[in-house]
Amino acid sequence: TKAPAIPPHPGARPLKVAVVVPASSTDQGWNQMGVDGLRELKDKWHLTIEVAENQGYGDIKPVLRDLARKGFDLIIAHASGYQTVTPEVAVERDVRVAVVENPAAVRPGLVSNYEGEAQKGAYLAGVLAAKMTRTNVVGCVTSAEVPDWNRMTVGFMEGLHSINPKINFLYNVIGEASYEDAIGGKRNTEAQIAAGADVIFGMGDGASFGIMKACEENRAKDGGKVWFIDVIGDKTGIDRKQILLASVLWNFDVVYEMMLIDIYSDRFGDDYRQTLENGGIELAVYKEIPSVARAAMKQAEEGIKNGRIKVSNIADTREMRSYMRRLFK
Amino acid sequence: MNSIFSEPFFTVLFGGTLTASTPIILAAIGEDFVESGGILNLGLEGMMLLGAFTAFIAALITENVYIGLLSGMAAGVVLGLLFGYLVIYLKINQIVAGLGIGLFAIGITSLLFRILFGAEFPVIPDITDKTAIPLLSKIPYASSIFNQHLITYISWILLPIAWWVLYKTSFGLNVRAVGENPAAADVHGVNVYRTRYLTLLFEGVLAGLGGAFLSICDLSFFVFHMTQGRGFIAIAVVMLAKWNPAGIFYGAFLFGICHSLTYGLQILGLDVPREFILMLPYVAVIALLCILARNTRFPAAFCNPYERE
Amino acid sequence: MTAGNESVVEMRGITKRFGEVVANDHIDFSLRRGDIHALLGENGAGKTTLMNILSGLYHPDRGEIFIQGRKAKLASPNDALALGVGMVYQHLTLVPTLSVLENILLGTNKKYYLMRKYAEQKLKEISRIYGLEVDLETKIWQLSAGEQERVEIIKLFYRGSDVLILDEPTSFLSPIEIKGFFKVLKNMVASGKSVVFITHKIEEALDISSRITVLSEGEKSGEIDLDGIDIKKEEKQLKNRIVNMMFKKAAFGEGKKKGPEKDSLDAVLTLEGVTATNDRGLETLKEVSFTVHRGEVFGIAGVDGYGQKELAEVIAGQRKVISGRITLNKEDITNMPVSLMNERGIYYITEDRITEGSVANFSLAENAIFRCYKKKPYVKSGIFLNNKAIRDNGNKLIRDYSIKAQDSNDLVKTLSGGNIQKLILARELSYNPSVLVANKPTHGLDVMTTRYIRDEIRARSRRGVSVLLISTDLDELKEVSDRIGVMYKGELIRVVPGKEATKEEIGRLMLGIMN
Amino acid sequence: MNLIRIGSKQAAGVVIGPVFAILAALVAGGIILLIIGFNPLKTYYELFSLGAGTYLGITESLKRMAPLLIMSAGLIIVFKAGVWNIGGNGQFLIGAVLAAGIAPLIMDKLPIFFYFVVLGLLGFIGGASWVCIPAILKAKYEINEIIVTMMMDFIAVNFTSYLVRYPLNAQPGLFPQTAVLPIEKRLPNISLTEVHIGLIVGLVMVVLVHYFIKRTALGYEFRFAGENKKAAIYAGINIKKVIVLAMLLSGGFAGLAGANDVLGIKGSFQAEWNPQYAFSAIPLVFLARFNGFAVIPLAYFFSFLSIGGEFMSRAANVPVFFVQVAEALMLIFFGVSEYLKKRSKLF
Ligand SMILES: Nc1ncnc2c1ncn2[C@@H]1O[C@H](COP(=O)(O)OP(=O)(O)OP(=O)(O)O)[C@@H](O)[C@H]1O
Ligand SMILES: Nc1ncnc2c1ncn2[C@@H]1O[C@H](COP(=O)(O)OP(=O)(O)OP(=O)(O)O)[C@@H](O)[C@H]1O
Ligand SMILES: [Mg+2]
Ligand SMILES: [Mg+2]
Repeated sequence: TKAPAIPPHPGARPLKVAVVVPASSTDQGWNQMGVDGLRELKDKWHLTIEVAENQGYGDIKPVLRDLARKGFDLIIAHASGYQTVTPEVAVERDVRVAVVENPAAVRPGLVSNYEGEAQKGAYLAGVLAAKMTRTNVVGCVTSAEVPDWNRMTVGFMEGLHSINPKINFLYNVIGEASYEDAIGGKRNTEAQIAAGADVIFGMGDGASFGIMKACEENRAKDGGKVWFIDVIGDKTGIDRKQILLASVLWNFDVVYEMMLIDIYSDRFGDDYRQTLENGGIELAVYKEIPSVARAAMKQAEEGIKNGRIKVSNIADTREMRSYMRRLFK
Repeated sequence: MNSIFSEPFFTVLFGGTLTASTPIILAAIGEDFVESGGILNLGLEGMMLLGAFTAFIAALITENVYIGLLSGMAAGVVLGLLFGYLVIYLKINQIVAGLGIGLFAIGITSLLFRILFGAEFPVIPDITDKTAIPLLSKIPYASSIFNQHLITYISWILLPIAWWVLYKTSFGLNVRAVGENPAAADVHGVNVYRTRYLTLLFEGVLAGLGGAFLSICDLSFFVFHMTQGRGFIAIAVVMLAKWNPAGIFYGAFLFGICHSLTYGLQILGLDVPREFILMLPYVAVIALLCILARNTRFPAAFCNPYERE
Repeated sequence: MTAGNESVVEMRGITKRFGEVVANDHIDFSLRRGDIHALLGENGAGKTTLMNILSGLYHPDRGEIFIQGRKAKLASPNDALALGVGMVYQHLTLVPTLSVLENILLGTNKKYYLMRKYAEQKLKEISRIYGLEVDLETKIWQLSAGEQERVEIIKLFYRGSDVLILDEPTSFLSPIEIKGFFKVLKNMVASGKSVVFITHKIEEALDISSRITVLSEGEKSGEIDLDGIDIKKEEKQLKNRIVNMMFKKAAFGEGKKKGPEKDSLDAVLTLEGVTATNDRGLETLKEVSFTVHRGEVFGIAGVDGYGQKELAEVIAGQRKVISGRITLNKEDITNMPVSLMNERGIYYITEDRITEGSVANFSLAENAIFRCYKKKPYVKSGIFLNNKAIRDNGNKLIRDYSIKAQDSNDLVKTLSGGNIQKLILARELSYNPSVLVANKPTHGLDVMTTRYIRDEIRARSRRGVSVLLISTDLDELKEVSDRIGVMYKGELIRVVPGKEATKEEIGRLMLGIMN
Repeated sequence: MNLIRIGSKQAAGVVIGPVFAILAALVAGGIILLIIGFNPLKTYYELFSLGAGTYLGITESLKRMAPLLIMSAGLIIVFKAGVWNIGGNGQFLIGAVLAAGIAPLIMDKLPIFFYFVVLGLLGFIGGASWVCIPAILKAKYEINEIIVTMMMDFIAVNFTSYLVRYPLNAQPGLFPQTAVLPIEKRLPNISLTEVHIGLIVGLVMVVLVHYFIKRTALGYEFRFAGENKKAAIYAGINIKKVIVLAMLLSGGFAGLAGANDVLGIKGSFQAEWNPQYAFSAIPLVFLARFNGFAVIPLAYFFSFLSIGGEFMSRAANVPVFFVQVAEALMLIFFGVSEYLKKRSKLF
């Protein structure tokens, strides 16, 4: 399902592309996937790549300006927190940028937006979780309430609800911007497990390792495994207790490549989507699951693709919260 | 939802509280001595972090928890003595040195971790287990109290010992005197510098152990800046305890229980913006200070380097 | 006297500089076994510095020290203590938050755990032998300066040092206490110990010591061996000799002109049933009533810690009155804040020159504008400090009161104890108070300055200033006061006319003996 | 004129030492670089050429100075008064959120100059308000201000997070933040430069505070209370007033720094934004020994390190974490140079 080959563009020089990420590029999560997505395209497109990592949520304008000064053809500002500042620099320095989840900022030739329909992947994860739970309690632990995470929370809830509206849904936020708080992740997850959860949907960069650890260490109420459903990256390499059930993978190379193609064809400045269809979003299932579960997921996936199932796209925290209250009373 | 109000849930909340407060108790005991001796070590966080990192590396290589713990302590001691050298011998401003040491630890652990492992994410094979105390760990609701890591029990035992040392021994008397009036201690034959170095050495051991507990007992891996401010919390706990080790347990436990509440309340579905829930531990500390810690006096020589002439 | 010839301490050619100040200039000093050796000298002569060197606190720039005949390298007080040399410092070195017992155990406890029982036993013994009483569980900060002095001395006995250095130990003690204290010292030397005794009171030196060394301007200006001298007979001569040695270079600023005799007996300051608590929360001031008239010096005698400090503080606005009334010229000033008291002309000289009376890290000039920094000429347009005026004021005080300092930019922490005291006196007197509350104003001052201050107080009173003078020095009280009130355990038990009362009578009253 | 000469003379004395500190830290950092397999010379070349040798590097460093200077001004006051306000980060956030929250409401109603003044005042008030509780607790009950200000920091993070997620959230669906101010409603640049006028505000503040502390009667009161509380009471100074006033001023300055960053840099207040300038400003003020003039070059150097260090890490391909190590080494060696200065009178 990968994107088409490089369009013929004689004389075009290889592009210089930079990606700016808020945390460490080795977090096996949002930051790493954002960087890896670009690296995957490096050889194919003969790219010159620069990674600006650990930028936090402070003032990233100096970095953007430095990249512009160095003549980068495209700067990917890979954090929703960068979505309003980056276009300002694009205008100021006349440099192409890509932002996350701010379609309003799109400007032909200058600013692109990309976002994943992660809620759809999360919906499938919700279906899977509802089918796998034995206790009828499913937990969700998140390291912050930001648009991406909120969307996935909503998708996950709807997936759960579609299978079993009576399911007990637990929702915990670790702390303010606690993306890296592994211990906080562990504590929250342990509490959910103690409250009966046997499937945990965890969102949170470095904190995910703590969530995963809690699933490894604890038994569910019935004495069986606690399943962990991850997001964005693939942690099968460290899954020694075999509890990693699935992950809502985000493949950023898909949208990055669309942008590159558009740069070559002078159509940059669009709204790019990672979808189930183009492989930008997928639910990778790592374990053998019962055929009923598999069937339910397949049915849901088809339903989403053919539009029979509508997955809500809610990014705002307040809205997400009130929706949660309505869905699971 | 009723099923949530079950014994295991509260037990885990409680047990988690105790586990979470362990590194804080350890670091706070160390800081208690250091501050009683007149030094403020804002580098405590860094000591814990370096302890966590070193313990992790050692345990990863040897797959032995004790070697890991000892290495963590050793790292804490090295940083403690370095800090001591800076503030006791060179008499560098303690705030500057403390923040410097803390920043150094954050930077160097992240740097080395990146250099050593790149994008790998190493995990230590299981080398620690909880130790259930026979009989006690069978009591309902208390089961999780007595099913903890060995280090947690040790931290509890250390509290009365620390109290005894601080108030009932020559060393403790020297520490308190040095923190209050180093000139007086000096003329009465107490070696001010040695006493202060010893407190930092002691703190290094405990903070390193606390950090090691985080990386190789509570978790089994290292993440960047994984201490997440626990060193500063420990400093707050010491002041809340008014420098009395006996108070440390309550302070650390208070923090722990409020943190547990932050997730417990979320699970119980308390319907307020979670920001207000997350404020709870800090509001509780201020409230408690208002009740318990009026007219707190600092050790008089707090933050002052000692110079004889 | 049992003075042997064997010297336990020999200091040779001791030189010590602080920046440009030569505090000790090639000083030789020796102490014989069983001797009480008095060290005299004007303020800033270098006495404290010399003894701090002997106690290992300071390192000499040049010179050698021999203890028990062996050359000693004293890197710290610990080294000196180990060689049997212990010191009670001029500015007491106790830990305020610790109890008396803990302070005594500090540095003397040889075992790992604190041997409280053992220490209590031993201290009981010491109290019995030497007649020094103090409650072991009390915290130091709750004690008066005199009581703290006692703790230091007890501690020295407890430690059992062979050589005791006492830097102005008597400045806070009352005559009775001094008597007892001297008895103790004599007992000690009889048992083979040796004592260096720093004092400003020549009588005390003559009374107790067997040798006297006098310092002046950092140099040794003379030594007198009192063995075999009939002190009674030669007292006057000796005194003159010593004074000449002390002030061979120094000259004191000219005393103020005496004003006219006092005119009236208007009541200025009146206390009615004033009651207040001390820092411990105990009622140490009970129902005190008296009146001070215009131009009157009202002396307060009493054993230190019997409420004199609290009395001074309530009048000065430093401490709250629980009940009772204080009036100034018929105006009720009870519990008025300090600044308003100052506005009304009440000024207060504290006994605590180090932690209350001065700021160690401020310059002398900055210390001299404590209560007037908001007034002209020290402040311009109500906001900006006028540094020139501030410096000039500092320099003027240095000149007028012969304060030993380079100039008014010197930090107060570099001054000697007596010179800090001079600064505080100079400052408070410079405000031209109409009511002056002075708590032990001359403690730690050399004879010449003491003389000057007493004359100054008399002179001011003649010009109509009312003075409340608290002192443990009965001579001072008798000389300066018009009336003397005696405090006993917080009560003003008797008021006697200053000139007629005998020292014996006052001494008895101070012990609570009423007839 | 005379005043400035004295101030700058002291400043020079304080600043020469750091030359040693910088060299020593570079050597120590160089050794670390060698050990982990990087070329120190190349690294440092990039650091200085990019951070101090490019227009961009200099401009960005100057901009970064502004919040450090403003915050330092407050810290000089409060530390001199002997009070430990270490909650500058929280006060910064509150000042920032207040300015960012109100700015959109008034930006079209006020002339631009008054608009900036009002927002600056709001920032100041915001920061000062956040320090009220610790100040009152300290003055009234002697409750330790270190812990209370530290706790208020954590509370501020959560409280501002709540504000921008709920009442102040301008565009639900976007990353939680207040309305983004249009460029023309942000601080203008100093003419001929790309540095906004916040820098000038910072410079003025820190110099004013310097003279306030040194040369005014109130400054004398603050220093007095800070040096010896007991003596200050003896001299009739109202200690409670000093404590409260000093804390309010320092909180206010931190809040002003917040408003400055909103108006000069960010254009809005975003969730999760917490630049923690106080952790740079606190050591900086100590290193400058509370001398306002000495704060200026030190603040520039700190800003240069954070901007140039980031540029360098990408150019020399050194992990960005090295910048933290370098900053820490600088702090430590600045301290060491203080020691040497005392010892040898070398500088
Ligand atoms: N730490 C110091 N720094 C600078 N100068 C000092 C220091 N200590 C003492 N001096 C100076 O040394 C001289 C001698 O001081 P010292 O304290 O020995 O005098 P003293 O004889 O004990 O006087 P007093 O009777 O007033 O106590 C004084 O001029 C004093 O200012
Ligand atoms: N060294 C100390 N150790 C322990 N507590 C102390 C110490 N010094 C003072 N305190 C406590 O602090 C309180 C205030 O002390 P401070 O000496 O400033 O006031 P005060 O003496 O009661 O009043 P005033 O200002 O009128 O002298 C004391 O009442 C006491 O409870
Ligand atoms: Mg002296
Ligand atoms: Mg008092």
